[in-house]
Amino acid sequence: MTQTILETRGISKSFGSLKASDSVSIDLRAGEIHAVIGPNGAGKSTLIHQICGGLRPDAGQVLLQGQDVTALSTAARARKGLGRTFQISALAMEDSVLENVMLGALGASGRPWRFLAPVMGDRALRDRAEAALERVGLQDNRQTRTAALSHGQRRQLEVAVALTLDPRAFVMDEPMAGLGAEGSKTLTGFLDGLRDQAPILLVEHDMDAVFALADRISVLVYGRIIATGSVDDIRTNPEVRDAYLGESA
Amino acid sequence: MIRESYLNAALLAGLLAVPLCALLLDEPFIITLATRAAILALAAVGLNIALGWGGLVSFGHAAFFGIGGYSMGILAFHAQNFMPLDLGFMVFDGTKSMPIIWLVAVVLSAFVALLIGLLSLRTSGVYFIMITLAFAQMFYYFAISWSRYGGEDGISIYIRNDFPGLDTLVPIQFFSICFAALLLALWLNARLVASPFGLALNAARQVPVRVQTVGLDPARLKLVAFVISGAITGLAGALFADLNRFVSPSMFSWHLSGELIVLIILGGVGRLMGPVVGAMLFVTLEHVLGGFTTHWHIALGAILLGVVLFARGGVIGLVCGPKGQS
Amino acid sequence: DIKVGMITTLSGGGAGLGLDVRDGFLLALAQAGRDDIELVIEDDQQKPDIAVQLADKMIQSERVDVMTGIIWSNLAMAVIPSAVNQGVVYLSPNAGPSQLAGRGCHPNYFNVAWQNDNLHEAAGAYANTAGYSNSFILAPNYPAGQDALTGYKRMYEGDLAGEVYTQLGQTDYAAEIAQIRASGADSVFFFLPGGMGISFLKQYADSGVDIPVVGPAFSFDQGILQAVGEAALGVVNTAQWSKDIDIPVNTAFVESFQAEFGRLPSLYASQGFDTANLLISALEKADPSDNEAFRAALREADFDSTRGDFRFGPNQHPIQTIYAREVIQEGDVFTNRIIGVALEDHADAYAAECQMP
Amino acid sequence: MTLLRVENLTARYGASQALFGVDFTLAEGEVLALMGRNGMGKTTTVKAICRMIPSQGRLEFSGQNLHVLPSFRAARLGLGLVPEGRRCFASLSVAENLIAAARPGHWTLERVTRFLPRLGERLGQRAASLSGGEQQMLAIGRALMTNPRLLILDEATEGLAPLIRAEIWGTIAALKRDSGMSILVIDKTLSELAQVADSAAIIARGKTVWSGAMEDLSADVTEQYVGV
Amino acid sequence: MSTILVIEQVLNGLQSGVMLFLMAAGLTLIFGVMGLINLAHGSLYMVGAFAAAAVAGATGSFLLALLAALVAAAAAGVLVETLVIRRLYAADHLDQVLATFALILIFSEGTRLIFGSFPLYLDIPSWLSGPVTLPGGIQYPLYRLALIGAGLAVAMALWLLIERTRIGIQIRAGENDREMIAALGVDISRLYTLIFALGAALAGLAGALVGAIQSVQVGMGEPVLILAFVTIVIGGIGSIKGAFIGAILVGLTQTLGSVFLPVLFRLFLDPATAMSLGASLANMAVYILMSLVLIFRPTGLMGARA
Ligand SMILES: Nc1ncnc2c1ncn2[C@@H]1O[C@H](COP(=O)(O)OP(=O)(O)OP(=O)(O)O)[C@@H](O)[C@H]1O
Ligand SMILES: Nc1ncnc2c1ncn2[C@@H]1O[C@H](COP(=O)(O)OP(=O)(O)OP(=O)(O)O)[C@@H](O)[C@H]1O
Ligand SMILES: [Mg+2]
Ligand SMILES: [Mg+2]
Repeated sequence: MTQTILETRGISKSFGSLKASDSVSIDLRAGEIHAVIGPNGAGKSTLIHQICGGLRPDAGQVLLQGQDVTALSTAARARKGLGRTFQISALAMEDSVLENVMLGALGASGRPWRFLAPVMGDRALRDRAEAALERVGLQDNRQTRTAALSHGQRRQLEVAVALTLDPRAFVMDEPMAGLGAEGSKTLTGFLDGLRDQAPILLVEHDMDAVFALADRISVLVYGRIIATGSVDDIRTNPEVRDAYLGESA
Repeated sequence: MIRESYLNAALLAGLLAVPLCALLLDEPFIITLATRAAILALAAVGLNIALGWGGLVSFGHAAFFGIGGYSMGILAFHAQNFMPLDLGFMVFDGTKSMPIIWLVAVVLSAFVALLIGLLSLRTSGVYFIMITLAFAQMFYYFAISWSRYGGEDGISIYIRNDFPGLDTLVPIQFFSICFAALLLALWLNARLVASPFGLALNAARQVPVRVQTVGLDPARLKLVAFVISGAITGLAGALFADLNRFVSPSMFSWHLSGELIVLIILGGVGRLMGPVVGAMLFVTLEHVLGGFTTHWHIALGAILLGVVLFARGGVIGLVCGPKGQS
Repeated sequence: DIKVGMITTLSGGGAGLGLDVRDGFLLALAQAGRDDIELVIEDDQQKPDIAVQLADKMIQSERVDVMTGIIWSNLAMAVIPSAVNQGVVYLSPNAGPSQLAGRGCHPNYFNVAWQNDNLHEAAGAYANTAGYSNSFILAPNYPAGQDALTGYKRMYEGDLAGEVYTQLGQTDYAAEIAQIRASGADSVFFFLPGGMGISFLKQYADSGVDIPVVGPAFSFDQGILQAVGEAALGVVNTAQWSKDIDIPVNTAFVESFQAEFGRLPSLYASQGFDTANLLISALEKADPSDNEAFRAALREADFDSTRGDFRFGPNQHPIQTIYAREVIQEGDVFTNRIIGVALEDHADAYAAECQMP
Repeated sequence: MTLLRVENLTARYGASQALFGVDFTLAEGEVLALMGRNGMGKTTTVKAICRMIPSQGRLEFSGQNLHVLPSFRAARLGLGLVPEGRRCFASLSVAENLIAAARPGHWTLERVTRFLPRLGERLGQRAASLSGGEQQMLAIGRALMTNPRLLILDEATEGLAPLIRAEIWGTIAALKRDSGMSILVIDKTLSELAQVADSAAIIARGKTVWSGAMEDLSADVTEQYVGV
Repeated sequence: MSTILVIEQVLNGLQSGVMLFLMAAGLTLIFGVMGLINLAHGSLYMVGAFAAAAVAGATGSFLLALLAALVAAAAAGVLVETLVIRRLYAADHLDQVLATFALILIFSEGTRLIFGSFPLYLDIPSWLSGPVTLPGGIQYPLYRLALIGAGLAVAMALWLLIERTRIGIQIRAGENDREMIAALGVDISRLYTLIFALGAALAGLAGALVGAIQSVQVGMGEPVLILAFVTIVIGGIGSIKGAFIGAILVGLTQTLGSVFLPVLFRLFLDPATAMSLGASLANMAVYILMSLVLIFRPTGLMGARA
């Protein structure tokens, strides 16, 4: 049996009277891509926030490699190997591409409290950052200002930053958002290769990508998981068609 | 457009050349003005670390400036009046030695910056501006009613404090001390910006969430920047007190905090030499305009307005182009 | 030539006082026809650090012989000790902090106005004569304010119905006035210089509390009386000068000042005028380069003061008569009239502590 | 009759040029699809039309030169924008969002809420707490409240669940069918565009590279310029 | 300490709070809507007071003086907005700080150039002067009662304007997204000028109303400016309701602090120490209040956004 890397156990979160997460249990196993789909407002981003530490669940636990991380801060979870990309790019726009990945490498090294030595002179950090850039194919843009990158390139950079952390698991919220058909195709191919590095928990509305990538799919509606299964299970599940897919799939 | 590094070198050379010329022409007051500019620049360099790189618009840096000033005032007051200072756990004679005073000023202001920072960093934006102001105002009002050390009248120190091997009463020698302190702070600032800490701080200003997701704590990064910043401004306060041989609550006033911010914006926010240009320009304007008319504030206001409207990014932005382009 | 440096407040909210001192001083120089006196005037913006730097400039670059002009005690404390220690003679046209009258007195320092406590002491003395026995006293919470209350209490013999420190720069006194109303006092003494006094008096007049008020002249001076208006009418205040002191030099001063500047002279103007005349009188006897002789000449105070008799005590602070004045209206103009002597030939309380080196 | 005429439109963001010559025309009652890969200048074109960024070239709306008008005047001529990223007024309620934009005409608060019932149920809710799909509806409703002659939809289905996408496409089709509204629509998915659009213009690197009737659009062209 | 005195002091606190609100309302509007940190707001307060004093001096009419204050401050506001501020909306916050700082210098010194260095005379009109007796035998100045009334009325009207009218909604929409509201056909620049003028007029009105019981002098706006900033930060920036609550809190804290802190300390300290300690703590009270509020509610009492 494959190892479970990331797991939530019955996490719940309410905003006032609204139950955004209603006892959600979900797991991510080594080597897989596990997609979470669901209607708008179903609580997908809320779930991601709780997994990554931006929101504290009202009840339930988040486990990373078997260890309870529910009480840890975002930064602490990142140090334990949770790599994350954002629904809207969160990058230092004024800085160069290289500086953004260097930040990841610096975070991974856990040694930011050095005040006098030039960071660019740190070979170990530099190698790690360059390797991540190469992995996503941005090595030729290392000196480009991040603000000047195209949308798709920013997505790649986000992944590169996550890669520098050498994560145990990736958590991605709508990485395809805003990408054109072609961009989606490229990114799909890229994510496909990434699963060997670490499993991916993927929230996405782009069904072409989801169906192409996912090993398993969970469907979240009104804060509850209504189904989990293979692509074919989900595609044909009438409840899912009613709540989410409609006629499109 | 001029390369920023050339401009920086020219500026420092200028700040050094002015008092040297003044020395030759026997115009000691020009040296005093240059010293004032250097000290204000030092204070603003300190603020710029928080404001320019950490994005922390502190409207309360007068607190640290004042703490530096009062460190000098109190230590020298006790030494000058031969009244030992009873700290409760120890009795201290006071001192007239600059290095000791500086140490006390830096340590005290760093400590206070730590406390203020811990509380203030819970807020952001304008709220941060105002909470830092609040803390500085508390110091201000405390100093005003602290009758033991002169209250609003402040403390006069009749003779400037000593520095081993120098005669600090000679204007050019005191200038050298201040100039050296400024150079040191600029060097530290430059190294800091290029260091791992600087990289992380820079990102923490722009996208705190990103910094968190790589496993770092943006609040702690900013806190450290705030402490370093406060310590440098505190040192400037001690020097300023020595320049005037006098401290008073006005060193804690919000005008001073505002003036430091103005210096930075005038020169260029987040530019290494921004505070230096700002201070040189401001002191010069104050001196030159004041000579023409008692209504010189109008002219100063008009000039500042001109800078904002026509020189985005301050004087350095005007000369060198926007940040990150050179 | 003699070089005189004047550092005074010419911009910002407190500029009116500095302007009056400057104008009084200039008038005296002009009347004396001395064109060998070069006057360097600088604006301290009411900021101590600026004042210190200007003093440095005057001493280091301009190499002035004599300095004068400072209005505010805190600025005086910042500038004077270091200036007189550098050998410059300083003539104070306004501020007289107690430190400089007592232990910190200096042969180079002369005060031509008053020691800070003087007018408050006079107010205390007047309260006794007026038969007040239960005063409510208030002043801002800063050294000059504390000195004021101390000064009043030094002479005043009655009880205190209340004693309050207000905030420096406070503009609303409703809370204090309510306390006064509730205190059962028979008189109110206040020291609230500048805008603070204007606000207090207007609000006091409107409150319907009609307990008599005394105070030092600062809140009733010509410069601000027009702004206080009717609210000040009848209030008794103490000063060493008044425009109706009936001696020729004063009458001439008031007339010529009004002719020259188009406004009535204030207390500060008279002090600036007297300071200049003291300086001129000493210059006629000695040259500042001969420090000893020059100081001796100053100590003689051999000039016609607008306030009548004037001489220096051992700490080189005035021994003078302080009057009780009453605010009156002359046509459209609010001004003061002397109603009696509060303290005759009064010297300050710190002279004994002064040991001239 | 031509409603919108865009000829040789150029625009820049600071130092970098984004549009190098965009041309197309849109007739009254027509639905035009603006297509192109990421970053090719579709949104920039829309912003230029709405006078949100400075531009040069010919820009006419029902015979009026838009270039001489500030943004709000251009809008009053009858441009209703559903912007990229929705941009609802986050701190306002749904009703306030709609009222803020209202101009007299066919579309009133009642009509809009009847047309988009999901909004009608949430009139008092703050826009910030709406789900993505609801925000998108709100942005459309808000544009309708201005009673536009031309509705501009920039990526109106981005980030939406398939079911809601279908709803929005249905809405667009209904607008075209029922009120004969002119619509300029930008979207990623060719198949859905093809169902509603009468004509198309394709932008690549800030230039129009193809324009014509929707049915004339060949697979080669889309392959080359849109990537499908 | 009698109940009457306490009630009277509460009234005093209320009155200064209400006046503070007039300042704070404009500031919070301008900040909330335009994102502009307007340091020159205190100068508009001063302009109002000087205009009122000048007109009262010339005509003897207090109502004309108030009108003049409103008009002069609003005009100054329009001038400043169109000549300077308008060019700075796109700029950094810090540039706005520098620009409005420069405006303070120009306004203060300009006023001194025109009106001289001495304070001006502005008094309470006779029909509002003197005390009235309230139920319970409290003697309280009529003018201050009028101030409380006027302030509350303005607060109410302003709240209605912002929360209930279409213009108010558009103003708040502009606060969220200026470019977007313009693209929907709203003339946002005119709206901004209007808001700026409104904020300025309120400041001017406050200056004139308060000027009648205080000193009308150059620089009178600066202490009020700082207090007004404290107020809007306590209340939460951009919120009229917050500004009102903040203003009342600050007014009460200041007044009651200065009266009761010394009394409180006298319970366990000697009178002299109690008095000076109480007075110094009273000075700091509003700042302590503000930092406590911010430490526990980092975006103020009513604030939603940072
Ligand atoms: N801070 C909050 N306060 C109140 N309600 C909230 C908050 N955050 C989210 N919600 C509500 O919780 C629900 C779930 O939101 P969430 O963002 O998780 O949805 P989602 O599944 O990610 O939707 P989408 O696909 O549109 O991104 C929504 O109805 C949203 O309005
Ligand atoms: N604010 C901006 N500053 C500088 N460059 C910009 C800005 N906005 C867009 N650009 C650039 O202008 C070009 C056109 O962008 P635009 O947003 O119009 O593309 P688009 O066709 O709408 O793309 P997408 O499909 O991703 O929405 C891109 O290269 C983009 O990087
Ligand atoms: Mg989401
Ligand atoms: Mg786009």
